[in-house]
Amino acid sequence: MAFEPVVLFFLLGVIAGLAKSDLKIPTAVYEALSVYLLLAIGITGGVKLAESTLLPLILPGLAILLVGCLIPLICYPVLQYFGGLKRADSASLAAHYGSVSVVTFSVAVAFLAQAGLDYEGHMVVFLVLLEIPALVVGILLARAGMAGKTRWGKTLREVFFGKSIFLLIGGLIIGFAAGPDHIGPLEPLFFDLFKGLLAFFLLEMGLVAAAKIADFRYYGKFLIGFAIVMPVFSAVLGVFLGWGLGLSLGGTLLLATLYASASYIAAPAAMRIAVPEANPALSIGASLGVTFPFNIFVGVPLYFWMADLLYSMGG
Amino acid sequence: MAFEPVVLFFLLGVIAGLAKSDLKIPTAVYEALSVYLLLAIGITGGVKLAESTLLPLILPGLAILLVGCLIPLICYPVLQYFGGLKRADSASLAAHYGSVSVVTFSVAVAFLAQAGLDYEGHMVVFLVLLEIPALVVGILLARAGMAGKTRWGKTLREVFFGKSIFLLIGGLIIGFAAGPDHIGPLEPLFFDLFKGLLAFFLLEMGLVAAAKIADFRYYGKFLIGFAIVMPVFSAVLGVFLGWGLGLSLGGTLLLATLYASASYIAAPAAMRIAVPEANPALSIGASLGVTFPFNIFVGVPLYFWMADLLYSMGG
Amino acid sequence: MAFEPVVLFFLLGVIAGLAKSDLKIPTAVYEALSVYLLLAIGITGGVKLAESTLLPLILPGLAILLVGCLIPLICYPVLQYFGGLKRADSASLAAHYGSVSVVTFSVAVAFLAQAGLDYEGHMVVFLVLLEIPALVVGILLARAGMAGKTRWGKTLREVFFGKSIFLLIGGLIIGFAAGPDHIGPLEPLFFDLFKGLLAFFLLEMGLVAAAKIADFRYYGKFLIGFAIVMPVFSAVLGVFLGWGLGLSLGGTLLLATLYASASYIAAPAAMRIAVPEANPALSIGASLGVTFPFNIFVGVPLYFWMADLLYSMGG
Amino acid sequence: MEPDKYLLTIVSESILEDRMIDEIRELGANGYTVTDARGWGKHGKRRGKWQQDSNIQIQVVGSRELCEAICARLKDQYQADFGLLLLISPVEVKN
Amino acid sequence: MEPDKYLLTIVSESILEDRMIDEIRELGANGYTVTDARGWGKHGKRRGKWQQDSNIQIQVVGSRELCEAICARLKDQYQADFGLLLLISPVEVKN
Amino acid sequence: MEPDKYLLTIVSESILEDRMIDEIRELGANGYTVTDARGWGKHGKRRGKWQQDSNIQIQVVGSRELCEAICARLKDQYQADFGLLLLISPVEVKN
Ligand SMILES: Nc1ncnc2c1ncn2[C@@H]1O[C@H](COP(=O)(O)O)[C@@H](O)[C@H]1O
Ligand SMILES: Nc1ncnc2c1ncn2[C@@H]1O[C@H](COP(=O)(O)O)[C@@H](O)[C@H]1O
Ligand SMILES: Nc1ncnc2c1ncn2[C@@H]1O[C@H](COP(=O)(O)O)[C@@H](O)[C@H]1O
Ligand code: NA
Ligand code: NA
Ligand code: NA
Repeated sequence: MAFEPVVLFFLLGVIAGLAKSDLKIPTAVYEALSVYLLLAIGITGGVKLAESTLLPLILPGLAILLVGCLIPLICYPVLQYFGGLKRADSASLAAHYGSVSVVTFSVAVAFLAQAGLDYEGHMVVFLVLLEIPALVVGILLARAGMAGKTRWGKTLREVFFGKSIFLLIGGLIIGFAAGPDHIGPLEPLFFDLFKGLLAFFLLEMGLVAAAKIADFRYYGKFLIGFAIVMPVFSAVLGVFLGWGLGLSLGGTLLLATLYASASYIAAPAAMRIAVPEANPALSIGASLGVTFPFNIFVGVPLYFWMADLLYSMGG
Repeated sequence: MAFEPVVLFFLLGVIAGLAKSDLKIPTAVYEALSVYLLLAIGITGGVKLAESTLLPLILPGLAILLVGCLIPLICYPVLQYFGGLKRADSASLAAHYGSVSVVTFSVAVAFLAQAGLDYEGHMVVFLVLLEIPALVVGILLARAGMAGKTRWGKTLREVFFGKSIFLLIGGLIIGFAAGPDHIGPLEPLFFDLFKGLLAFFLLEMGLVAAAKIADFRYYGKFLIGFAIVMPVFSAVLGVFLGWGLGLSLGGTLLLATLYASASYIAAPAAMRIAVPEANPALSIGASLGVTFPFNIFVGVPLYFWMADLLYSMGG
Repeated sequence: MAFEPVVLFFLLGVIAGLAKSDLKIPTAVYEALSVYLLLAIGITGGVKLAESTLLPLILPGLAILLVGCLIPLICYPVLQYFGGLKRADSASLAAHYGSVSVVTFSVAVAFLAQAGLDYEGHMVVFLVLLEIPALVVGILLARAGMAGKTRWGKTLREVFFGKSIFLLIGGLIIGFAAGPDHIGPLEPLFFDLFKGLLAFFLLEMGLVAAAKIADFRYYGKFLIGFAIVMPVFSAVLGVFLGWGLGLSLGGTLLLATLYASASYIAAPAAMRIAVPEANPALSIGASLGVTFPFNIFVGVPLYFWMADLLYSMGG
Repeated sequence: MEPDKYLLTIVSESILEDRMIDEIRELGANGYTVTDARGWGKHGKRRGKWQQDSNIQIQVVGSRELCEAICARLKDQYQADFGLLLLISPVEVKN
Repeated sequence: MEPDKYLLTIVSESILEDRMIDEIRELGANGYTVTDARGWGKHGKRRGKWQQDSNIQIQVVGSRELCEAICARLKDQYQADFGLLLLISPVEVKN
Repeated sequence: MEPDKYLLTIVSESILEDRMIDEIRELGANGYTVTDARGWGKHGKRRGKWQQDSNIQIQVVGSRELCEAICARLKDQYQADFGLLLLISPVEVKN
């Protein structure tokens, strides 16, 4: 199985954070790197898109989106009835787990590169598309049956012009417009350095996540269980769907990872505006403190193993 | 005609800024990238200089400087008599338009690379030289006939040790000292990544410029017209002078772009110290909000077309 | 002799600082680059280690450490009796000069690359190991015969989880774990850009050091003399030891440089916690304002010349 | 040297910067100053590592009424769901 | 709108941030706000260029006793060896 | 615990930092603290995106006379052409 050294940087960051090391990565660098990663993922996808035909993607795309909307709808009742969480918190968590994590996706892409497997370029388009419906579903769940003070205008602007979606779409368009012919001079920054800068970013994420991991006993057993079981469940959906749609093995891993990952950039920002009464510590704690580390250390290899099994059995 | 994807990053930044996206590029990164660009331009020029002979450059250099001093002297009366601007503001704007923009120059360099054309290395020397006389002329214009409280000492230090000039000259010297033989290990950072980091910087500039572009209606028709017509006029001077001096087509494009571009780093800093009574919003608004976007989207291709025309006719 | 252009960036920074240029490299970038350099040095060493056998290194390693402990023990009485410094200040300075400077080491590595010479990968391990004993010796010297209020717990955590040691060890482990087989995708960032980013970092260090260099007259003749003579003395020890242990010429230069260099990241942080009554201006002034510039401009070439002489005579 | 000016200091979450500033201007302030901060309070630790986890400190100098009006508005809008601290103290404006 | 609250402002060296905050919480504060700063005083110029050379400003709002207790503790612990400035002024807390 | 100290708070443009500090030291202050800021006032919005567009906040603790002298000097030198806010309030210095 492919061993991917970038995850070790996350571990290093977590250890530094837990040991209260004076290691600090300045906020400015953290933010610049997140802009970089979003742009680089978008551009890579755009260049790949420029080489493929879009029309045959519409039907499978719809199926992928549909399952993407299903996930928060499954999360919500589970959280509210089994976990006993408040309506707003359940809805916010559902949105986080329905939405996706760009860095988890990047780790899966790095994993595929290490394993020498290719994937469909339009997976990045789904990365973008999957961010949105889950947030909308989450907001609707929180607001259903309430005095309608939802700030839809602000919220939708927050979503579409929030930096995640905005940079992914912007990168996609630039990559698509430049195409393989004109992208050359941008390659050293956006392609060659991708792995290294992802490693650096994971170091920072480890430092940030350490605080959440340390708070972990306060989350309660239910939430921790949810933050581990739900991703695996979603990944199973993704593996079967990807296989059913005839994606490549690499593409199926990415789809499973998208479903399994939980947002900790776009969703928190959108939920804080749209559902301010939800407690942000809960959802960021679960997604960044439990699900993210689980996914990069255990999840991605596990989902790959599941997909590989299905592909070798199912032909 | 060559299509240069880096300008799309500027557009992305402007859109994000106008849409009030939460996309922010931290100040620290903005400043580090501007240091990088200045150094990289200087080093590139220095390495090219190390391969050429300097003596035959003195006469054409003088001609180029002379025209460079002429531009603010033309701007000033236009601004004062036709635009009805105050003395200090006219002088400050004249200094901005006489001075040059390193990022506009960089976009033109990227444009040439995309088009596969070479240029004279010593153009970077002119980039440095042209920053200075326009600032001095601007200050003299502002101070002429006034109680002589000009802080020449402070101002000249501000100009020569201001980061633009200082880094360009420093880079030139380092590049010249290292020469093609020793520059090798610095190439991955200063050459290979140049385009990518310029793209990143343009994204940030778009965010900054968005605010100036939004204020645009307050500038008045005259100033907007000036910020578009003046660059084209200066570029025409540059095209003819470059052609007359026997520069290559690429060199002529760069000269035209230098004349056409307006400073928004060196000049604002120097003018704020030397002519504090000038309103900085006016000159930064015109140079960053109007002239810069005009130059990178319309100007550079236009000046190239003009130069190409002249060379194919006259050449 | 090899000419290494990166040191010119330091000079540029010093000039900018002394001339009060408005050139500023944001703190955030300075800190991110120092994290990068520490990681990159660690990873490079780790990859080299993965290719060598460790067992035969134990005995020479012990010898190198022993001499490393000797250096602060020599510094301390010299500073206290000849320099007339207070106990705490003598101990703190001894710790700084016994410890090592990663950037000086990096400049020596760059120097070797320029000269086309190889070195033993495990030198990086010594870089890590040598940081520690000098700090411990320094603290013991400061505390000997005092009411034992040493915060050993805090201090040791400060040392081991202080960012220098922590990142070097972390990088070593990651590089070792990845080995030459899996390091490929990280190479563009951690290997190819090393020289360029070191140059950038040296520019910043020049700006920081300028302030210390300007304070230089306040240090007194003794301290300045110490800050120049002590490194040369330590380097002589290193040259003979390296030669005695049968290191390559490159390895011996690195060992001499390690001994000669004085810490200005790890030691100041550790001493401020463990020996707060020592005046930090004194030790940072000497190590950053005098020894560091001396080492990179004069020391490294001098130590190389000494080593080369010994090897050509003795070898 | 106007008499009876007050300094209102607001500490709250960074994501609210634009919204709060709009409200402050709406209520008639003729200036404000913002600095980045981090902290801890009833809503937990805010480490300042990223925008979601950072505070800002907004200072407004104005009349007693203005400061009270801003406090009332911000309290009503944000107190329930966001970290918020509102302080008033008298100052002399010297220009 | 509690009466008799005070604002304690501490300016000291960045490396002391974690330690001071532990002590402030220990003494019973129910919140604090930190901003990055640079400056100059009896201990020389602190340019804010790197952590060793930077200051922080910690603000705590609380009762007179709390502020005095924090001052006493910090003065005792750090005054001798570190840069330190301690200021107290009255404030009205509006939420 | 000296009596009758005042805190002078200056908000102005970042490019003036070095100049103002020279003048503050010249007038006899024995310390100052600087933080980065952004803001809006009579001279328009200063977004803090780059040095040209940023503010600084300088704080000086000293006697009434010192604070007044600094205010007078800065007002005379910079009020006409630069963004400037000058505030004075009493503080207790506890160390
Ligand atoms: N007692 C206090 N002293 C100083 N700052 C405080 C205090 N309480 C709260 N804050 C600041 O106000 C922010 C929000 O407060 P809270 O709503 O209590 O979480 C905190 O993150 C702190 O930065
Ligand atoms: N008179 C003062 N006014 C404002 N800030 C001061 C003053 N004295 C000291 N400081 C701040 O407190 C820090 C430590 O002070 P000191 O212990 O005097 O070096 C300095 O670096 C300044 O940031
Ligand atoms: N009323 C106010 N309250 C708080 N800060 C202000 C106020 N007026 C001005 N400022 C600050 O002082 C700077 C310069 O003010 P001005 O000269 O009015 O442009 C502004 O950019 C603000 O940061
Ligand atoms: Na998901
Ligand atoms: Na020009
Ligand atoms: Na040493």
